[in-house]
Amino acid sequence: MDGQGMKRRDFIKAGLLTAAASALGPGVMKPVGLWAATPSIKGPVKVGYQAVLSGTLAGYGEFHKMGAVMAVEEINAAGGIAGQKIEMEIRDSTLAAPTAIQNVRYFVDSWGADLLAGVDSSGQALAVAPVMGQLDRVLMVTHAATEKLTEEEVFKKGVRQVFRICTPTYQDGNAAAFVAKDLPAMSWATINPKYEYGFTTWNMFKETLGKLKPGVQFTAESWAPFGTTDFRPHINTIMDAKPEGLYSVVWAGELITMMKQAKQAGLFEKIKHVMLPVGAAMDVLEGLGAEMPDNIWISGRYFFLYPDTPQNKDWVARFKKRWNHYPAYVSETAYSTMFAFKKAIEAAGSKETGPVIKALEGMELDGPAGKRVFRKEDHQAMYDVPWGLTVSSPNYPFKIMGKQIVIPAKEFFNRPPFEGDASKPPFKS
Amino acid sequence: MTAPLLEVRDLSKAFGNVVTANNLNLSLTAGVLTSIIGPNGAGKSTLINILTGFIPPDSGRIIFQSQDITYEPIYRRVRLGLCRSFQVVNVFTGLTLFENISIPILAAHRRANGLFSTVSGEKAVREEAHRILQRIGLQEQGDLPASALSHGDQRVLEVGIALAARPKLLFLDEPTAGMNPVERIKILENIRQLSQEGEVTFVIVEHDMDIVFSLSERVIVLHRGDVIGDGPPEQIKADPHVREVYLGEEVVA
Amino acid sequence: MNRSWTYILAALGIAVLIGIGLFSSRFILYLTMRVMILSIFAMGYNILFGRTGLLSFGHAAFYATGAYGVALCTIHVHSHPVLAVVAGVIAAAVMALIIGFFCVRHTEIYFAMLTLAFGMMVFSLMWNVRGITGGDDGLSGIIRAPISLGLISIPIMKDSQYYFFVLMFFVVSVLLIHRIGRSPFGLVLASIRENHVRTEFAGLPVKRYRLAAFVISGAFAGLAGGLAVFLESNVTPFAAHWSRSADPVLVSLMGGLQTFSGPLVGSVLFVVLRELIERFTHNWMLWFGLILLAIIMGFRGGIVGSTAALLKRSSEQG
Amino acid sequence: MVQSLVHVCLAGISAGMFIWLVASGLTLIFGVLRVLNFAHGSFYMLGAYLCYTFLRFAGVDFWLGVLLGPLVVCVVGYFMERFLLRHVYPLELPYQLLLTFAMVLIFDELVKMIWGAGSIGSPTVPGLSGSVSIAGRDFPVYNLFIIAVGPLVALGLWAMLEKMWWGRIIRAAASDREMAAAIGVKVPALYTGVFVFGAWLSALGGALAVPYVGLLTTGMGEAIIIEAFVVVVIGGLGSLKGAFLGALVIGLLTSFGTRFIPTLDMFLTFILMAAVLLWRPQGFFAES
Repeated sequence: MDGQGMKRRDFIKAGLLTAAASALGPGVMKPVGLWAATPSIKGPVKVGYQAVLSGTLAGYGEFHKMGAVMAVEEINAAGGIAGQKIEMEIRDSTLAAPTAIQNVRYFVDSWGADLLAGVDSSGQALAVAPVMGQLDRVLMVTHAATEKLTEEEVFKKGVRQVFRICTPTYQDGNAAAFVAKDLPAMSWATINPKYEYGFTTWNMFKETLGKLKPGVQFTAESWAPFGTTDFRPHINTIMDAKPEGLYSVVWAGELITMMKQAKQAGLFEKIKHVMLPVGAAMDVLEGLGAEMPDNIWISGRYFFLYPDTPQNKDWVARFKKRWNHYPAYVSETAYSTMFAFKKAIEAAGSKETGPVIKALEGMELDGPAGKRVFRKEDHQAMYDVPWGLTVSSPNYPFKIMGKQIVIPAKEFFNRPPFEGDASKPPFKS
Repeated sequence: MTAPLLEVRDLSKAFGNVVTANNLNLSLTAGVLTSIIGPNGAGKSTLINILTGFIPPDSGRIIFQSQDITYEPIYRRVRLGLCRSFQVVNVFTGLTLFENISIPILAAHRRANGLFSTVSGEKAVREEAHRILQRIGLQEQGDLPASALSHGDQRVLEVGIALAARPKLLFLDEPTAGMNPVERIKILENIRQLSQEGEVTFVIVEHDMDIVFSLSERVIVLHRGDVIGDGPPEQIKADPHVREVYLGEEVVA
Repeated sequence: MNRSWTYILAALGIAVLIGIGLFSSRFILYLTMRVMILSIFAMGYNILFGRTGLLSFGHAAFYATGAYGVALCTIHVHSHPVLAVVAGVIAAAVMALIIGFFCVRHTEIYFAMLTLAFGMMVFSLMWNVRGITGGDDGLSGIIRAPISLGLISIPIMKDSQYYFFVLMFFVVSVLLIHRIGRSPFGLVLASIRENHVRTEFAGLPVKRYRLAAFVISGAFAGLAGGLAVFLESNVTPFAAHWSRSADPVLVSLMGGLQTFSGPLVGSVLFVVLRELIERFTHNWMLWFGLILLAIIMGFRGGIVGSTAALLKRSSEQG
Repeated sequence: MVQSLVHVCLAGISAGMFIWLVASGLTLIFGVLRVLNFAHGSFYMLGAYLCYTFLRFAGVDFWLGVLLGPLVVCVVGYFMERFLLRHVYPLELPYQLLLTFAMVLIFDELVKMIWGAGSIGSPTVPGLSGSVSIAGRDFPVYNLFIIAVGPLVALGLWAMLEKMWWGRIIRAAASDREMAAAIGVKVPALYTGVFVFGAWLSALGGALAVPYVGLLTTGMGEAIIIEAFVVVVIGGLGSLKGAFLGALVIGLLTSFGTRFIPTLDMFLTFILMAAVLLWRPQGFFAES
């Protein structure tokens, strides 16, 4: 339970493992691959990671940490990146933009980071992006979802240093619309966060669903400010409007609260189709436990039961063993980030920013979440995350994603040049 | 000497059922050292508070030097020359004596708004502050904080601050309360002298009848918001009505 | 302190700051800029807090107004940085004038609560007027254009260049605030803190002086916010949140309320301590809280005040 | 429409009564000690976490948890007053605020270290977990319970302050502490007592919040403290009656605001707060 103590111990353990590996000598751990021929990487690969570790969302930071630490341990135990160990430092990003900026500046200018990762809030991601251009280091965003980051900062303004490994708002807005078009609901309402994330996703959902299913109506909107603990007034607004479907990207603790209060008000008996784009987050599923109703549409940036591959199953098992937890989506994105760095550096034969960017652009990465491709134009990782219906399972003390629908990322991710209708789904081809 | 310095017309003030000024009519003449007396709760302090703008009256008019000041804010009355001291010590304890005195002088010279000039650069203000400190006998302590003074000296300073505002009419609310005899003599001597110089007209609220009758040229007696006596000290001493409600109880000796 | 010593210390301080600007690493530059910006905020704030004795919980509103002023001016009007900073300061001062007009009617806790309420209104406004402020995403990518002075133009794009831009405003602010402290106006503010009734009876309109102090401190807050926008190249509504208003309070109290250099020292402590604590623990709030406690319980006059008292005592004994 | 109005009202009243639980302790402490306690939200948070812990790990009944959790917080409150706060009473207002602010940081971090950073979904209360249909829409029984508890606490406080001898002492000390000391009241002990009692009220609010909010998070204290400040201010800084009505007004305002003028949300609350401070600083409901 003590986050700090846990972390320190783990680093010691990781150190012992790698020490043991190197003690076996070069005869056993023989370097292979591209980097063996060109050992142009000097010194350890230093990764600066920041996530929110204080305040109401601190739990997300812990999940980030688990994934990142585990990846570092595994990579170092297996010989590191191009023979060099990863060194990682984690800092509290809070939710304030100036803190995020100070962190990246500290990582690069003081600590000497080669690569950066993390960032939870969209505001922070947008604030940090221009700084990354100035500092000239690669930043892999593992949680912030705003499409503006990749569409505007990377694609339009040309901040090539920024990449994103998690799904953006397309998953929450566009993909939800693809699922909703096949549901028998003709009127939709929302309780969404009263900030950009809430506004954009709802607009995206409305726009895309409107195109996919002409005649569908959007009857009510209720905007919940950040930090809402009492959703009853919002629930009243929605129930007064009597929609057939409810859409909500309220997330984390607030989603737990909202679901409980909606259940008390009998909302799920009146509204049959409920879509929660970030409902498949582990903190939400575990926090709600049996109180999560069945047959709610949920999704996320990754769900630990998808894809049904040996690689994913093995990882989830290792993760469970290591942390006594199922991996949250930020754990997966943090974990895969380290492997993306590894693959890119080894391909580039360098940890310099320029070559690493080149290597990352268009790179394929196999991770627990399946195959990702970093789209060259906007540096957005393309990968599939399912939408599914909640269902009880004897194997888990919480509801899981039952019936799953996978909409391929290329069908609903906005496309370059991110202008006009042609850039938005549905696409002809 | 034609128009009175201060004129009060039909002034009324009540707090709930307690009437502290009941259709008061008064006029104060320049140069006449006046005392206001009355038993506790007679409305002396309230009257000063109303006249100096601390409390608004319920009705009535206050005319100072032919100018209606009934609804003027405090600072503007002070600038016109209507000033007061307080019953309890009311100085700037954290500031030096020199600064204490400088503040009303800066106000009087209209030099208090300077953002980028320095206080020490205001030569005229500095000189005047030193003159007043000398006058009240505290020039030696000019650079000490007021909190370092004895209680009596703080009262003296209080009067000094009031004087520094260049008043034409100065209300002193129990100026000698809490002073030892030496300090008392010093302050009274000061008042007498200043009054004789004629620049400041004093109105004193006092309990000590020795002071009242030895110092003042005119005595006003208040009782429950009414003026029940007004005249030279001898006349007041002799007034049977005043003796009955007031003097009878206290100045038997 | 002796006057010549003050000059020597000030000269030394400026020399050190110039030295940092010329020779130190980019991160030290950045931190020093943060310290200077926070100092401007806190020293300006202290005109109201330490000097006039009014505890405001809403100064983040002016910080943010200055910040948005600079950002909007750069984006929509003209990218000249000096012009933008001036626009930001004016915007903050006007905002302070409007809010101050209502707030100076009260003192103490009522004043504090009133400023809190108005500050949060501004926060809410900035959050909700998305078309102008960009909502919670804020405005980002604000570019530092070169300062054009007719024929020549001075670039401030790099941190090492922008540093001197900040340093210039910092030195000017310190001088101005120092000067205000010794001015008749400053003395009147101190007299209001000591005894506002007496001040009124000294012939001075207390509320008007309070309002003036409020506006001046608000303008400095706006300057700080504006400089921060160029440093971070973005602004979000969180800049107006009440928790940001707590920063200058903490800084002033840490350094020492009634001393001129208190907020300066407090700013250094605030930024450097936080940075150092974060290097060895993720539980920085715990340590920061404990240090605050130690300062309140052990150094009641703030670091500067207590040290000065200590020096004085030891010199008297010695 | 009737259904809608009824439920908007109900939501507002239960929210108001809920805030009242927290604001009552804050008001009491301010009224007597003249200290605005930022850490009051931390007591609320501690009350919630402790109650949850008793429920979850000691396996006690919810009601026992509601009893025990706040009692532990009383001990915390005792130490805070006795060894920290007492030393800053002679200092100015900002120092008191700063001290309680420092405590907020410390408590937040301690909670994170003890219970972990993640938010915890809380269990339901047996017996009060269902809903009843009011005007054709379900309303949780637990909220009805909160609506009942609010006035009960108010009544208890009123009885204590008006009818009991030590209540009268508290009132005497609130109006004039020198006078109280002069007539032989042990003011320091009284202060400790009031502070501990205020802490208990806040922790009780926290314990009852466990099923009400349905979630425990570090930082839950900050979310509620500003709202409680607003209530205390609207009530007239130190008036319990005012705070009670103020809480009701804020609850209803938020509920109606969300339903009918959603763009304004917290803007409304702070406008009301400023208006009260400007025109009726003695409190919205004070007889002038």
